[in-house]
Amino acid sequence: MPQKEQSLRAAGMRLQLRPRSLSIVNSLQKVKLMKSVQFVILPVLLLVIWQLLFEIGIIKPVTMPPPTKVARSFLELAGNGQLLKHIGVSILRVLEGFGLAALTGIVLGIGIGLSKVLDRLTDLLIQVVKPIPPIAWIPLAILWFGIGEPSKIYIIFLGAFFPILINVLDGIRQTDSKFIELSRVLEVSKGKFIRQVVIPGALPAVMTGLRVGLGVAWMCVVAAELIAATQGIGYLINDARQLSQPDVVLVGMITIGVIGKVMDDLLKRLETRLIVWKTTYAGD
Amino acid sequence: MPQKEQSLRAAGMRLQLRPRSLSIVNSLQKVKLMKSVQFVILPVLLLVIWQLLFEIGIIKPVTMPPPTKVARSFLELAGNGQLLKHIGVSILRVLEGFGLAALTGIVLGIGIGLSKVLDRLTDLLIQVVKPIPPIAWIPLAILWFGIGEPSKIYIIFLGAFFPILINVLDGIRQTDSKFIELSRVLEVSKGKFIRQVVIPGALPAVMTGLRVGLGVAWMCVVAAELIAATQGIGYLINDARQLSQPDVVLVGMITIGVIGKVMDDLLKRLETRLIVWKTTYAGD
Amino acid sequence: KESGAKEQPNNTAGITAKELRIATQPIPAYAPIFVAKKQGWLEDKLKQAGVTVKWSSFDAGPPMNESFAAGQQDIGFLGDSAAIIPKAAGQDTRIVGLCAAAPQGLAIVVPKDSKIASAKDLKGKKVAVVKGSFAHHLLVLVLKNNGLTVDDIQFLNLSQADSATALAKGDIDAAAIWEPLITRLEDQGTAKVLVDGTGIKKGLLVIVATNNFAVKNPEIVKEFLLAYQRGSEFIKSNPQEAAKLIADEVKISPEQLVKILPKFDYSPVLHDDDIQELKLGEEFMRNAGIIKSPVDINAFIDSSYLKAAGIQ
Amino acid sequence: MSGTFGGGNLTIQGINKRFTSRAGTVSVLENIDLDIHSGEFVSIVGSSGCGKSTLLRVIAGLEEDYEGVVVLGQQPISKPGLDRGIVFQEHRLLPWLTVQGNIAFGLKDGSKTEKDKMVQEHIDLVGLTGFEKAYPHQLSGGMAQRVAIARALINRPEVLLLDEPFGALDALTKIQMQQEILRIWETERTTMILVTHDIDEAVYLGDRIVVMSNRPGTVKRIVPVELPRPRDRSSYEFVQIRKLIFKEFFTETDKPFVYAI
Amino acid sequence: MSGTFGGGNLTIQGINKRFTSRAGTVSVLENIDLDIHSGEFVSIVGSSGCGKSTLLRVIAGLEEDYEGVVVLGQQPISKPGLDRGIVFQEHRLLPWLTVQGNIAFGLKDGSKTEKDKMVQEHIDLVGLTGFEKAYPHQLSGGMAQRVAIARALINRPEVLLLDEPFGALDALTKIQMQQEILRIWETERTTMILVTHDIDEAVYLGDRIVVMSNRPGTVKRIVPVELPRPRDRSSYEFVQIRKLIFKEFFTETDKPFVYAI
Ligand SMILES: Nc1ncnc2c1ncn2[C@@H]1O[C@H](COP(=O)(O)OP(=O)(O)OP(=O)(O)O)[C@@H](O)[C@H]1O
Ligand SMILES: Nc1ncnc2c1ncn2[C@@H]1O[C@H](COP(=O)(O)OP(=O)(O)OP(=O)(O)O)[C@@H](O)[C@H]1O
Ligand SMILES: [Mg+2]
Ligand SMILES: [Mg+2]
Repeated sequence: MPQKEQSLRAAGMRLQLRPRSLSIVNSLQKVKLMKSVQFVILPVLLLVIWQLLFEIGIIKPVTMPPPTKVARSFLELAGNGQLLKHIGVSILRVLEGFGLAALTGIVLGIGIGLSKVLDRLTDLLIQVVKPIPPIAWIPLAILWFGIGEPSKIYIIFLGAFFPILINVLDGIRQTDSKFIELSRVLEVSKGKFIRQVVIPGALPAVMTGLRVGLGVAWMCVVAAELIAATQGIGYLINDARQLSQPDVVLVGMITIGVIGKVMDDLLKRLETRLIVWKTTYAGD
Repeated sequence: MPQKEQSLRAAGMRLQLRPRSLSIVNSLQKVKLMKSVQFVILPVLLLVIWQLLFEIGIIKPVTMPPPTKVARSFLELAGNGQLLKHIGVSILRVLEGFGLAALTGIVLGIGIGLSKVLDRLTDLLIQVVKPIPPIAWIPLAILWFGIGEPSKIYIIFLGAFFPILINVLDGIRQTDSKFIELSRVLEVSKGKFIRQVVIPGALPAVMTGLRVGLGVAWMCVVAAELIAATQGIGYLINDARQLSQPDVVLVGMITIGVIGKVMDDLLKRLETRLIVWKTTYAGD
Repeated sequence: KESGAKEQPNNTAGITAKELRIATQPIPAYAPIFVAKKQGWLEDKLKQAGVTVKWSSFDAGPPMNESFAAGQQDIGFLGDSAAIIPKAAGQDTRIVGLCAAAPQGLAIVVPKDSKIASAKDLKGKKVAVVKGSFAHHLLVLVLKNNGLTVDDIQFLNLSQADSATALAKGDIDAAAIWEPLITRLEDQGTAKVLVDGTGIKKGLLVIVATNNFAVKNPEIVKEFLLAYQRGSEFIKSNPQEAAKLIADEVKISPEQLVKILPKFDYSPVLHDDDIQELKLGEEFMRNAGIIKSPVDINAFIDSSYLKAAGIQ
Repeated sequence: MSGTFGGGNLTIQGINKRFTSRAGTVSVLENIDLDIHSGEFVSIVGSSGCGKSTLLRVIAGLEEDYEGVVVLGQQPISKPGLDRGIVFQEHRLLPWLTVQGNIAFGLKDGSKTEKDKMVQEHIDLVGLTGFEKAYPHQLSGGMAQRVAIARALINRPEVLLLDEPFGALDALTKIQMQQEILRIWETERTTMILVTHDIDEAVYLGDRIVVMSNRPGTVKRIVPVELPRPRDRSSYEFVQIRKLIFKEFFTETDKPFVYAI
Repeated sequence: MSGTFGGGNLTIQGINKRFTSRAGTVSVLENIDLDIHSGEFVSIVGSSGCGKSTLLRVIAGLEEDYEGVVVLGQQPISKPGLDRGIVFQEHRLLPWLTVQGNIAFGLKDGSKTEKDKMVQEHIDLVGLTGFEKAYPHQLSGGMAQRVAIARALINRPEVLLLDEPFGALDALTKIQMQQEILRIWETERTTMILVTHDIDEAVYLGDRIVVMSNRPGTVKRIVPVELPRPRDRSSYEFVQIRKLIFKEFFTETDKPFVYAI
């Protein structure tokens, strides 16, 4: 083996890499820019098409106002502080309903996930109550909790509770049997087993449940605020619908969307914080 | 070591086990019975309390009818074939909307999960549209698809689509990086990688997504059937609500619950069929 | 069929549509059209011209308006306020006739055992109403007559169905509602009428058609109004039979219907005082900020079809 | 901690174990009888898939559906317990716990400082000083295996079941770990049952060597190793026993071939 | 399949690899230079955690962030590829595929019957006939490892990287597998890089033995084994080389102790 020649060649390879790596820095910036563009291109395109359809008269303003009109309504509502007020009220409700759902969903989920007796006791009830939509609960909610805050919180709670519960249960049921064997061998206490095996193992599923639950909670705001609300972003939509103001309906929808996204992002960040031990795939 | 004595002792142990194992058969039957009792005890208890509260006059019949009245309404609606007709219509709608959502959710989920470009392109749109509740879509749905079947299917589709999409994405993102390395080493084709690594790995999450999605689809039936429906289980509820017939509302709710449970059970059974390789925990 | 094909050329003058799409709500205020529907009058008449009739039922005003906006309806029925709101938002419609006036079909009710004896007692109380509905207008007028404003009460925007539940449970002190809920709550013993629209608000409901349809199909609109008129007369002369006929359309027992129907004056004719009432309604909504742009009621109303039909 | 019960002999009697899957039923263990007295060191060798791990799982109390009994002391075994520790064939570290956390996982009562001290001692013992805070995915295969050993050792069980514990260790680390195991065995009088593929290791450590046959797994032969400790791996007797085991092993196969030992 | 490129020498040049975690940065590989010519059989030994697996991962193209270059033939390596097969230290079987499915997983084109035939041949080769339809959780540790070996072999890569492939195998199965690997190596002229803790194995199989030092991992010494094949494990030269490696190994430790080989 001509060892020297080889090592020279290899060194050459290394040298050749330098200019390439310089151009890499350049193209990295380009890639970054392209990425940002990719993030917004589709929504922007849709907005442009929407406006165009309006301009050439295919979309009638009475039914589907153009983006410019929606933007004006948005600025107006934002300007006079109304929007912020509605948002604040709704966020509070969602946080209350969701917080309650997260607490009970996780606690009950762990309880049911760990105890077959509890599982059997609650199974039928959960299975049958779960599919009943929040809207269908409104009459009963008014009956039980009146038309004040509690019934709204209850509707939001109901919506968020089941996704959380089901995901927690699934997460626990997917605990690797190898770790259960290990815990039995080490006679690990129930508490430690739950804290150090079940919960960390179920954590990804729990986080998914929380994220889905928060999404549903947001959704239920509209349903909940159908109940004699005088404030809230859902009320804004319902009200605008009654008054034939599709532009305000759209402002409300988009606002819900944006806030929902921000909340979800926060939960996602929490997730990566909590789950440091994972090495998984992010697409390519 | 007195080997003989030991083996005798051990044999004795084995003998001693016999009578115990007989009693085990007996107590197994008892356990089985107790388990069945556990399944129904809570719902039955609730029904009894509910009826009692009515009998002693705490619950007023005009607002919250007693179980007996609900049962009568149920028998009546079931007897004249009305209920079955509504159920049939709703199930068809759910199946259509859910089927569409499952198809697009899984296909798009796999696409986005595998391609970072697609991910970036769709991310903002998905994130913002996802939290918008199906009810809020009703005005636009009527506008785009009219008051016929398509707008109802669209509402159901929207409700079921996002839970499925998000779960598929999560499932794919949780693909073990070890298997990704393996696939890269073996230069496994993209198709095979998706079929044999990504999908089986994501399958539990996908199944969870399908189950959540089906649940939400069922929920959206009520919202969807707010749109000028003349049939369907959601229509039944809305109609009864308009006419202040809480007993019929309850019949509708319970029907939705029961059918939802049956559908979920079917999906669960599919899940255990599909995932034969797993050894996990089922509580104790 | 044969004769229909023969007669078609005669009628095409005022008919271009192949279909008449009618939007209704299942309430007794629109009873004449349900009589006509049950009797098949409209279908019979229009069949000759090759026009079919499509019925849609909505449980509230907003989805009906959205359906109109989507271009899926030709003629519909609405309370006066519910007709003015979308018009103000740019809906391309016109009022072609009245469907009913019913001062008694509109009322503020209180729980059966309520201590509220007069409208003055509403001060500080929780009152539910569908915002922007004609009951909303009634409430404002009643308050005004008693020296109060909306700011003196706790105003709650609540749907009819939820108002009923909230009343029964005692969560609200009063509700401004319309038929058939008034009679139903009275019969249930849940509520009693505190004050109705008599002498305060006529409780008008109107027939609305899209401009596009009305202009191109005057003959159909005429036939429609005639059928409505015929239904109205049928109710007047055979109230018992009419009640039985339409009970399942409006989901009210014939017994209750017999009580409710007399509260309505089913006449499509638009009198001057009706037009004045509509103007007052428009003014109220403009002042209350419910509509942002004014609606010219005179331009909104088109009595020519009534005239063509010979209904006075 | 344990050891106080002392004299807990282990009696394995008439064990039969079958696995049923879609393909049918396979008999994995057949009529296993074995008496292991308290404080004995038993090595088990046998070809891959013959049922060694399954036997350890039966003793650990992890298998439910089998014939026969395992008695420890006076107590028939029906479930896992702290009196029997096990090092699984795979490391089974909890991915969300650090090295420290994984070793402390099985630790019972005691003050925090006491526990920390014990954990640190065992980290040092398996030569992982400096990796206290590392997560399993940051460890090499051998390091992970050593964490698993430390976790099993820290409870000082009466019976320690070792399923190829040194399989992923280099020659040197392996020898060090063998020495440590011997030291613990001698001071604590733990009953040790070691499954290994390394015949040298089996002879070096065991009082007796159980040779298992394949499909179904039976006890083919038990070879006593009556050599004083510390044993000399190159002594004549040692090599003789090694040869014996190899022979036992190789008559097992259908197509025997020559191997110069 | 491969082998057509033949003569693909492997040049490893100036490899430096660090891992950064919350605890700080650890240098794992330092200045690794190694030239391996096409068709050579190189064994790598070194203590647990010294970076052997990491080095194999670099060659396989699985590590991204390191200094230096690896060149195969004329091609600098930047990503994994079918020209380099690897048997990971853990078996990495896909839990949802059967033995058959796992072995066929890496198989490229060819007709169904052809593929089935190849898969069956390799199942037989690793002695798992009868377990075609078993899922990984139904296999013993050694069986799983043999499936992984079959999966890597079936593609006949130009370079085969073996990370302790026989660690979980019993003495007999191990020897059989070693023979099979040698047979394949001789007929296919595959370049073999074998990481092993079994010094006997390293000497028996390798043309050269690379001894690595610990923390950071460097090439400490390269020992050529110039013995004809088939080798006699008890020959004088064989034992000499074994002793030499052991010595290299043992001077590594801070607290050396006596070990009679
Ligand atoms: N992802 C990682 N993050 C941080 N440190 C790592 C990572 N992977 C490996 N290491 C460290 O790199 C070093 C070398 O690991 P490597 O797996 O290459 O060792 P090895 O020689 O294969 O050991 P063994 O013989 O035990 O398998 C170890 O100290 C390990 O802690
Ligand atoms: N859960 C299971 N279902 C079906 N078969 C199983 C299961 N677990 C083990 N087996 C079978 O039992 C046999 C013995 O397995 P075991 O793990 O006890 O072998 P082993 O002697 O430990 O082998 P190795 O040395 O390779 O680890 C194998 O043939 C295996 O296929
Ligand atoms: Mg084993
Ligand atoms: Mg390694």
